[in-house]
This record gives sequence, C-alpha cells and structure tokens, in this order.
Amino acid sequence: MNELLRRLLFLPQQSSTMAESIDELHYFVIITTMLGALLVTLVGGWFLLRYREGRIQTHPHDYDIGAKPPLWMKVAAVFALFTLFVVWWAIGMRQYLELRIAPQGAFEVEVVAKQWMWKYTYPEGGRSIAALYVPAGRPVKLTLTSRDVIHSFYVPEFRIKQDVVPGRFTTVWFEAKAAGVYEILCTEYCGTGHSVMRGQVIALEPGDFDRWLEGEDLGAPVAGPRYEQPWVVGNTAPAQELDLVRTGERAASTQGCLRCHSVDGTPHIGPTWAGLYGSVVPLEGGGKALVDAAYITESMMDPLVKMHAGFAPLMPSYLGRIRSGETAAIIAFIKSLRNVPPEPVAPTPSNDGGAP
Amino acid sequence: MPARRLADQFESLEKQEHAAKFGLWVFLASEILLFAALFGLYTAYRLMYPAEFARAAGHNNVAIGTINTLILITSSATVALALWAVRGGLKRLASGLVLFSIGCGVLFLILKGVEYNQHFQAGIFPGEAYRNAELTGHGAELFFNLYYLITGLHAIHVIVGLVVLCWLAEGSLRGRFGPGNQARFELGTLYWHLVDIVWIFVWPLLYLLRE
Amino acid sequence: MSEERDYRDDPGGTSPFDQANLSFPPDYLRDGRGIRSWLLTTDHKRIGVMFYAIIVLMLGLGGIFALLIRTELLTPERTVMSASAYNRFFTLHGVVMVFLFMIPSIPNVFGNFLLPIMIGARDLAFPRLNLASFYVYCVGSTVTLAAAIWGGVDTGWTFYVPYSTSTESSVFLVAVGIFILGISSILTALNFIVTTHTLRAEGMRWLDMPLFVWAIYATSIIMLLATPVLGLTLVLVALDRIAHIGMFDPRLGGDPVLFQHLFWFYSHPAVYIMILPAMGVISETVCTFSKKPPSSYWAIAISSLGIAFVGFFGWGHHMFVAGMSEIDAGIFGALSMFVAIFSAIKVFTWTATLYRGNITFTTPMLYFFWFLFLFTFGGMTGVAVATQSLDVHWHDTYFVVAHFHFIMVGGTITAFVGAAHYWFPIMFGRMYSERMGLLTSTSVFFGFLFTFVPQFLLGNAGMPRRYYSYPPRYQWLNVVSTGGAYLLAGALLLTLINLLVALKWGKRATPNPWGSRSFEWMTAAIPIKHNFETPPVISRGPYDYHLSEEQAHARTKAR
Amino acid sequence: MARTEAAARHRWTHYLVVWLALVGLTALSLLLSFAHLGSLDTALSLLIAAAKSTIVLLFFMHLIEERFTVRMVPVLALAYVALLLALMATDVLGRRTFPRAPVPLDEPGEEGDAGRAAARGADRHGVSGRHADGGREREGGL
Repeated sequence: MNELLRRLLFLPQQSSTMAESIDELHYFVIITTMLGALLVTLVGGWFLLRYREGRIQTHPHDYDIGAKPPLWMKVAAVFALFTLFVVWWAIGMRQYLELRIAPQGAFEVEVVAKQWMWKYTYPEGGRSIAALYVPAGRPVKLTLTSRDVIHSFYVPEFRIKQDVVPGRFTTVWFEAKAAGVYEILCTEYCGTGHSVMRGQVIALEPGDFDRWLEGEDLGAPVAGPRYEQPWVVGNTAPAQELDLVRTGERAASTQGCLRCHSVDGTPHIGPTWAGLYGSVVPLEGGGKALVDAAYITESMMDPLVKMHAGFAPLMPSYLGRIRSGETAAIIAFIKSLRNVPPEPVAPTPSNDGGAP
Repeated sequence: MPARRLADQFESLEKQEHAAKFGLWVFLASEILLFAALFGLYTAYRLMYPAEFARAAGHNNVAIGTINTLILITSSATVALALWAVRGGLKRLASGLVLFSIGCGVLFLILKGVEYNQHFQAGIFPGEAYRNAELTGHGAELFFNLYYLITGLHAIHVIVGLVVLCWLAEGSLRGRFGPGNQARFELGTLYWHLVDIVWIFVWPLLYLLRE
Repeated sequence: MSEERDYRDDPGGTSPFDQANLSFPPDYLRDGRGIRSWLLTTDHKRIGVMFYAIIVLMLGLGGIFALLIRTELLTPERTVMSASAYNRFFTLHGVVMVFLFMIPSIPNVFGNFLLPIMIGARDLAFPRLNLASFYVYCVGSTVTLAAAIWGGVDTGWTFYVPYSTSTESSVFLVAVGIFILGISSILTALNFIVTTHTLRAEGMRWLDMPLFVWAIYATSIIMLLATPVLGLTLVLVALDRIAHIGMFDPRLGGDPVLFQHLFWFYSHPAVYIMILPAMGVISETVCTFSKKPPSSYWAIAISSLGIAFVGFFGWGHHMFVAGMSEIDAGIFGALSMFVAIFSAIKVFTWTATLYRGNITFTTPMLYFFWFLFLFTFGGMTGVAVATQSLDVHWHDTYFVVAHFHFIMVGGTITAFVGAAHYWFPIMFGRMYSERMGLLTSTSVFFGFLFTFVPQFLLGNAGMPRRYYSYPPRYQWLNVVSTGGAYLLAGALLLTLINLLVALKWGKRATPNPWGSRSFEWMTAAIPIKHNFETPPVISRGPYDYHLSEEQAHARTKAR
Repeated sequence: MARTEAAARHRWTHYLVVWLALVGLTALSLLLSFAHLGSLDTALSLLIAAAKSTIVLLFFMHLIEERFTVRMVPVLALAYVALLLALMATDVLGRRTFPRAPVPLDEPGEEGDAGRAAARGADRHGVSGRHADGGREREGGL
C-alpha cells in the first residue's frame, strides 16, 4: 500500500528513518484533500444538473428560494474540518520537532555552502566537496552555514530540508536506512548556478565508512539507486576493477569538479574538459599555456595564477583537500577526454550561463 | 476658493467632512504600520544584542532627546489649542498658535541636526561607513542604523507635517477657517499629532533604555 | 469644458449632450468625448475601464514571460535561453503577475467600477484620489518594467536578502517601483473603505450590501495595513544597494530571516488581497445564476472579514525551514488553519446556494464551477503545506508552485475572467458570444489542469522551484506542463478575442440581462456618469429573488 | 455637528491640563530611566509611552468624541503592530538550534578556520543543551 501510494504520488524512495512516517501523513493529507475537493465538485456539479433551468421548468417545485441546509449540517462540517486540521497540525508538529531535534550521539559533519557548491568538514578534519560521506544506519547531524547568500540543503529521499543562512548555523539531521547514493539539491534560489548546486549523500556501510575516514581510498563500489545524472559518471558500482581513468572520473565527481567543468564540450562555469588536454589555451591577462599535467596540477592547487581567459575566478584551491593519488587520477581522466571534440567554446564575455 | 463645497457624491456637508476625517484616520493607520516594520526590526535586534543596544543607546544625547520630546508635546498641545481657537472663531490666536507650532517643529529639526552632527563627529555613520572606535560590535552598528532609519523616517514626517502646518497657518491668516468650517484644519492637526505619537515611542526606545 | 464636465455640476445635467434628450442622459462611455475626457476623468467607471485595459496588458505580459519559462523547461538543460536570462524571466513573471496584475486586478477594475454602483453611490468618496491612484500605478509599473530593460532583475519576486542586496541587477529600480505601486494600493484601499462607510445609499444597512462589496472592503483592510510594511522593507533593501545600510546584512550582524518576517507579513496577506475579491465575484455569480439568495449571507460576509483579519496570522508558514524557531512554527501552523476554516465556510455556502436553485448555465457559471474545484483543491493543499513536517519536503519545490498557482490562476484568474463575462453587459452594454464563452472557459480549465497538476507531482518528486536545469527524470512532467501552459495561454487569448469581438459586434444588452436582483443591475443598460439620476433609496436586500423584477426596482428607487 | 460643538465647549484649560499630564509623564519616564530598574525599565517606559500616546489620541486628536468606527481604526492598526512585534520577538527568543545573534562572516574566499571553530562552538553550545546562551552576550534580555 505504502509503495503503491508512493509511486502514484511520484514520491522518491523513503531512504531515511523519518521518511516513511512523514509519507504516511502525506497520504492522509493528500487523500483527504482530493476527496474533499472531489466531493465539493461532485455535489456542486450534481446541483448544477439537477436544478438547471430546463429541468426546473418541468419540475417547478424543486425551485425553493429559501432552501438552506440545516444549521447542524454547517456546524458539523466546520467542526469536522476543524478537527481534521487540528489532527494534521498535531501530527505535523510532532514530526517537525523530530526532524528538527537531532538525537544524542549523532555523527556530526559541518557543511559550508557557497555559490554554488557544498563543502563538508568531518570530525577528524577530513574534507570533501559535493559528495557527503556518511555512515548508514547511524544518525548524522549536519551543522550548516553559508558564505554568501541563503541556500537550502535538500535531500528528497530523506524528506529533509534546511535553509543555510549566512551568519548563522542551522542544523539538520537524518539517518540513512541503507548504503547508497542520494541526491542533494539546493532549494533556495541563490543565483545563476542555483540549479547546478547539487551534490550527493554517499552513505557507506559503517565499516567502509571508518576506512574512508581513515583516508583509505575505498575504490569499492557504492551500491545504491542510480539516477541518470549526466555530470556524475560513476556513482554506482562498476563491475570491473577500477583503473586510473575510472578513479579520476569518480574523484572528479566527488570533488565537485564536474559541477563546473563539463566533459562533453557543453559550455559551463569552467572550461570544458573535452579536448582540453594538449590544447593551448589563452590566459587571463594575456599569454597562452599548454594544457599538460603540470598546468592542470597547478590549476588545481593554485587556480588563480594562470586563469583560462573568459572564465570567472570561482575555482577554489584544492591544495590539501584532495587525496593523494586523486590528482594523478583526475589528470588521467582529463587526458582520456583529449579526443572528445569540444564544441566551440566561445568564452562569452556576457554574464550568461556559465561564465558570469 | 471656498472651503465648504459639497462634492457631488455626498448628500450633505456633514457626511463629506466625516468621510474626509475618517479617510485621514485610515491613512494614519497605514502610516503606523509603516513605522511598525522598523519597530519590529528594533525589537528583534534588541533581543539579539541587548547589551550592545543598551550601551549604544547610552551614547545618544538624553538631553536633546528629552527636549525634543517636550517640544513635540508642546507643539501638539498648541496645535490642538489652535483647533479650539478656530472653532471659537479666534482667528488671530489660531494662526499664532499654528505659527508657534511650526517654530517648535523647526526647532525639533534643528536639534535633530545638532544630534546628527554629534554622531558624525564621533564617527557614527549609518551602514558600512560606521567608524566609531568605542562602540564596536554589530549590535551597536545595528542600533545606529535603526536610529538613523527611525529618526530619519520620523523627520520626513515632521517635514511633511510642517508643510501641512504652513498651509494651516496660511489658511487661518486668510480667514479660510472658522467656526463650523474647521474640517480641513482638523485634518492637518491630526497629521501633526501622529508625528508626536510616533516620537513618544521613539524617545524611550532610542534614548531611555540605556545602560 | 464641454468635454470635461465639472463633477460638481448639477447632476440633472445641462451639458450639451443632455440637451439633445433631457430625459436620458448619456451613458458614461458617451458622456464626454476625446482622449482628454478619459485621462482627466474622475468618474470611477472610466478609471475602472482604464485600469482594465492596462491590467489586461499586464496579464498578457506576465503570460508571455510564463510561456518563455515553460519553453525553457522543455528540456533538462538549455533550450532557448541562458540561466541568467531564465532567472530574469521568472522574476519578471512573478513581479508582473503579483504586483502589476494580481493585486490590482479585481479591486481596481471591477471594484472601482461596481462598488459605488452596488452601494448606490454616485462616485467614490475621493474621486480625484482615485485618478491619482491610477497614475501612481502607471508610474510604478513603468519604473518596475524599466528595470526589466535596465539589466533585469534576477532575485525572484521574493527579493530574499542577501541575494537581492548582492546581485548585480536592477533590484533598486524594482524596489522603488513596487514601493510606488504600494502607494497606489493604499490610496485605492483607503478610498474603498471610506466609500463603503460613508456613501451607502439611504436605507442600505451593512447587511444589505452585496457580497462583492464585503469582499472588496475586506481586501482594502489588508491592503491598507500590510502594504506599508512591504514598502518599508523594500526601501531598506534599496537603501542597502545604494548606501550599504546593511540592515539585513549578516556581514554587519544583520539577520536575513528578519527580512523574511517583514516580507511575508505583507506577502502572505497579499494572497488574500488576490483571492478575496475573487470570492466576492463568485458569491455574486452563484446567487445571480441560481436565482437564490446565498444560503447564508451572514456566513459569507463575516468570513470575508475573518479572512482579512486572520490572514495576517499565517505569514510564518513560509518560513518553516528558514531557520525560524520551532515555537513560531507551531504558532503559525495552527493560525494558518483558521484561514482555511473561513474559506471552507465560503465553499460550503456557495455549494449550498445551488441547492434547489433555478440555475442558468452561462459562461460565468461555468467559471464558477471550475473555481469551485480548483479553489477547493488549491486551498486544501494550502493547509497541507502549512502542516509543518510535510512542508519540510515540499517547501520551495514545484508543489508549492502548483499550490499557489491553483489559488492564483485557478482562483483569481478564473474569477477575473468570470467577472469579465458576468459584468460585460453593464460595463460595455453588449453581450458576448455565449457559445464561444463556454468553449474558451472549458479550454482554460483543461489548459490549467495540464499545466499545474504535473507540477504537484514534480514537487512530490522533489524538483525545486526556480531551477534552470533539472535532472532528466523530471522531464516528461515538465513537457506536459509546458504543453498545458500553451493551451492555457491560447484559451485566454481566445477569451480576450471573444470579448473584444463582443465589444464591437455584440448584441446590445438589456439593463438586467441575467435577471439579477443585485443593485448594480438596477441602473441603465450602461450606467450614466453619476450612476443614478436620483439617489436610490434601498428598502430590500441585494438577493431578494422572491421579489419580481418590478418590485425589486421599486424598492431600489434607482434610475 | 453635535460632537464638534461639544468639543468646542472645552475650555482652553482642558488642553493645558492634558499638556501638563504629558509633561509629567515625560518627566516620570526620564526619572525612572535614571533609576535603572533593570528589566522593569523597558516595561515601565513603554507603558508610560502607551499612556502618553493614548492621551494624545483621546484628547488632542479627539478620538474620545469620535464614532465607534473611527475609534476602531487606530486600535486595529496598533493590534497589527503588536502582532508583528510579538511574533517576530517569539521567533528570536525561541530560536533553539543556532545562536540568536548572527556570527560575523569570514571574508569570502578565505577559508578561515575561525568560522569553522565558531561553527563547532555554536554547535556545542547552541544545540546540545546549553543553547539558551550560546556563548554570546544575551544576559539581561529586554
């Protein structure tokens, strides 16, 4: 029943411990709403037919100017509705408090949002961008703040959402029921890149998660639902051994590179990687540079030194933030794209699309 | 221009005058809500930064604030008396009282200017330009932002009120208002009283609630 | 002088036009010719018609922006425009539809035209203020739209700080424009309130007023008390942009959430500014075409006022996930429910009014029927989104978008178009084509359903609003929605054409074509300049269908 | 007309008395503010302000002689002001999950650890129990 209704209403998977009870209230509320609206419409429609002018001419006694429903009916209707609303409110408020107040002993992660990316800091000082690694089956509490404007942290499959306000620390918590990859969306309008300010919650089995925290490159597949996300290439388990290019692909997605760099030549916030390797690019402030491993490494660690002309200086430095080996893997990945034909990337000086 | 003329849509002058007065009251209600937004911000920020607000309020000149309060109360009283004089047919007294009230209003603005100047001297500017070294902290900055906004908006109302009072003075000097013909005069005085009422609340909030 | 009759002239009329036929003064459309007699008029009917023209223009403009947005959303990535262009268009859509169309729509057009006639007055209490309101509106809309050309605005119509204070677009101009529009709203509201209080015809008690008047009166209260708060808040945003006053700037210790409090203190009641007049239209329609008094006049009248008062209590339900305190969330959640109770009372009363009526099925009635469904469903989903835990999932997704479009489009536009048909005869003295009316009405309804039902599902599936690109799994619902939007736009365009055709070639209308008992129909087919030749004396209620038409006229003594 | 005539019958001393009352209340409020009564300060000074404005409304603006509908107008407006202030204050006072007053932002671009440390601090104090003070100055209250 739950599953049927969930699918009928297009609700996402119920992947957090709270999701199912919230959905139950959802079904209750929506079904009542639809029945109520339908009832009113059907009764109204029936009256429209029954008491239409043509029929009244043949049945003049049906027309009664003074006809009113009895008072008890009105009172009962209002009272019933009031009770219904109070019930909704009571359940909703209880669940809301549960959503807002994290249980003791939750695993804590700090989240910083900025235009247009999510950054996470873990208790031991580990960091990641875009991909939030959490242990499955354990409450996770996020403390969120923003560096610029208001964002909102939303994971549809967990039924949680919390605005991320600059100058404040808001919190949100969830407990993923199982390991998997769940989408993060920004739901508070925050500018040009609002709709690409996405990320993933990557819930790992507790053992895997501990290993990940210790800095071990799992390389292991992460099982979970697959969304067609063109910008995330490898978020589900590949069957074969991961090679360097695959690792780079995965690293590029978890580090958030693909948030700004496309791999198929589409113009975006940063230069596309398609056909980038080995090409000669114009630099901001004049000059040219050959894109090779050295240039890419430099751009990752100190992106503002040799800026590709025509792109905004938005890229953060990855110095100290990227795992050893990931740099090389990402370079290998970029290298593998050298033969993908880039569409003419005319770095538009206007402030549209990717390059504001 | 005759002051008492019946517009087409009204059936009697009395009704027309009642409509005008009621309309002005309704307008004043709208004005009160305009200030409400600023008072709302004041309340919220004061609850966030109680200590800094109290310290910053201490920097305001209580003497000037109090004198200004007395000035406005007095001008309110004289305007009310002017209406009384108009009703009683004492035209010269009425115009004298209105002129006195105008003087009060101008004095109020001058003192306000003096106070602004004192703040500027101390480096207290609105917004990012704030550069006072003693009263640091966001609470103090917000307090003075609100101070400038509230007193600024109030000063705009004082100026509009003064224009209205000038019109009343001119009218009563020319004998346009008289017993039974005081409806428009009364409208002008009502606006001036609003200015007074707002200040009655501004005064404790910005001057008295200090460290 | 012959063109612009001084309104203080003797109403019996000695103007050149009257001399031709002294017993029949010319109707308001013919009383004074030339563009100047329109632009300088103080006649509430002419001002209403001028508002009509400009507001329909705004609806068209907002509609074009809506179509652009929907077209862009056909594909998950770029379709026709860039992200920044998209952001500007959805902002313009919101700003134009809310501030330039929705808020002034029914009050300033139909309220202006009908309120004085309905209460038996010769004009509004302050006719010149009314004209001023029109011009202030024109200035405000010009300034607002100038911003669109001047770099556009990309904040969304909600202007949330700190984005609105940091983005590089002409937020300043729009804020100023909306402030000016607010002045127009306040002037109109003031006029309506005073008119209702002081200009009711002799013998008309409060409970003798048509329900539309109650609705407009209640709307005016909200406009009057809520608008200044928004005006000042936007001034603060504008000041921040030019003088860095930073009232809400977290860098200076400000709190952006307070902006949201002030913003929604206006913008939540503003929802009732938009829907209350629509409810008034519906109340009139349903009584006229059922030839019955409302099953409870008192319930509808009081619930209008109730909505106006309680409507102020619910603003916080826009902020459940904004970082507001849980206590406030509880309070606001509970208070929001009361508005729904009042709305529900209205819905029950309308439905019960149909019971044992004598129903003529015309275009306005069909619009009433659509309204009944759309408003009930939209309103109930409103209660749903005010339920705290559900709102956490729905907040800022397409569910919310669908919900408020059910109220705004399904409610207000439906009623606006319904009113345009219902009062067409009295406004222009012609009849529209009933067949075309029914056809367009049905298309409007289905266009609407196809546009917005998929958006409910999109919201459930988690698609956030204001998304330029979206995950491809949302695509097919977006395509359906876009198709519906085109259907809806086409249907509305056809409606407009139908009415324009009727304006020129329609059958001449009789004074009371619907057989209504409401007071606005007691005048000539097209009312004369001051509505009535002699002030009416009312000795009956507005829905006394037990009286024959002659008796009804006799007890109104209008003419 | 009866009402305005009634008003005209007031003697000028009537206004003098009202003025004296206002001045008296002003002086009282000023003196009380020097007494520093702590939390009572706010309540008392606002109460006095309310009394003063009521006096102005009733006697200078002659609300006392007006009809019921006119009297309701300022009452209604003030009720909504109270609503706005009350619910905004409830929000600020009731915020439980983060510091009541905003923390300063770091300069953009600079990944300062200060903010992060503050985040942790706020988190610890603000959320897990001792939230009421959040480590920021909020003793006293209004």
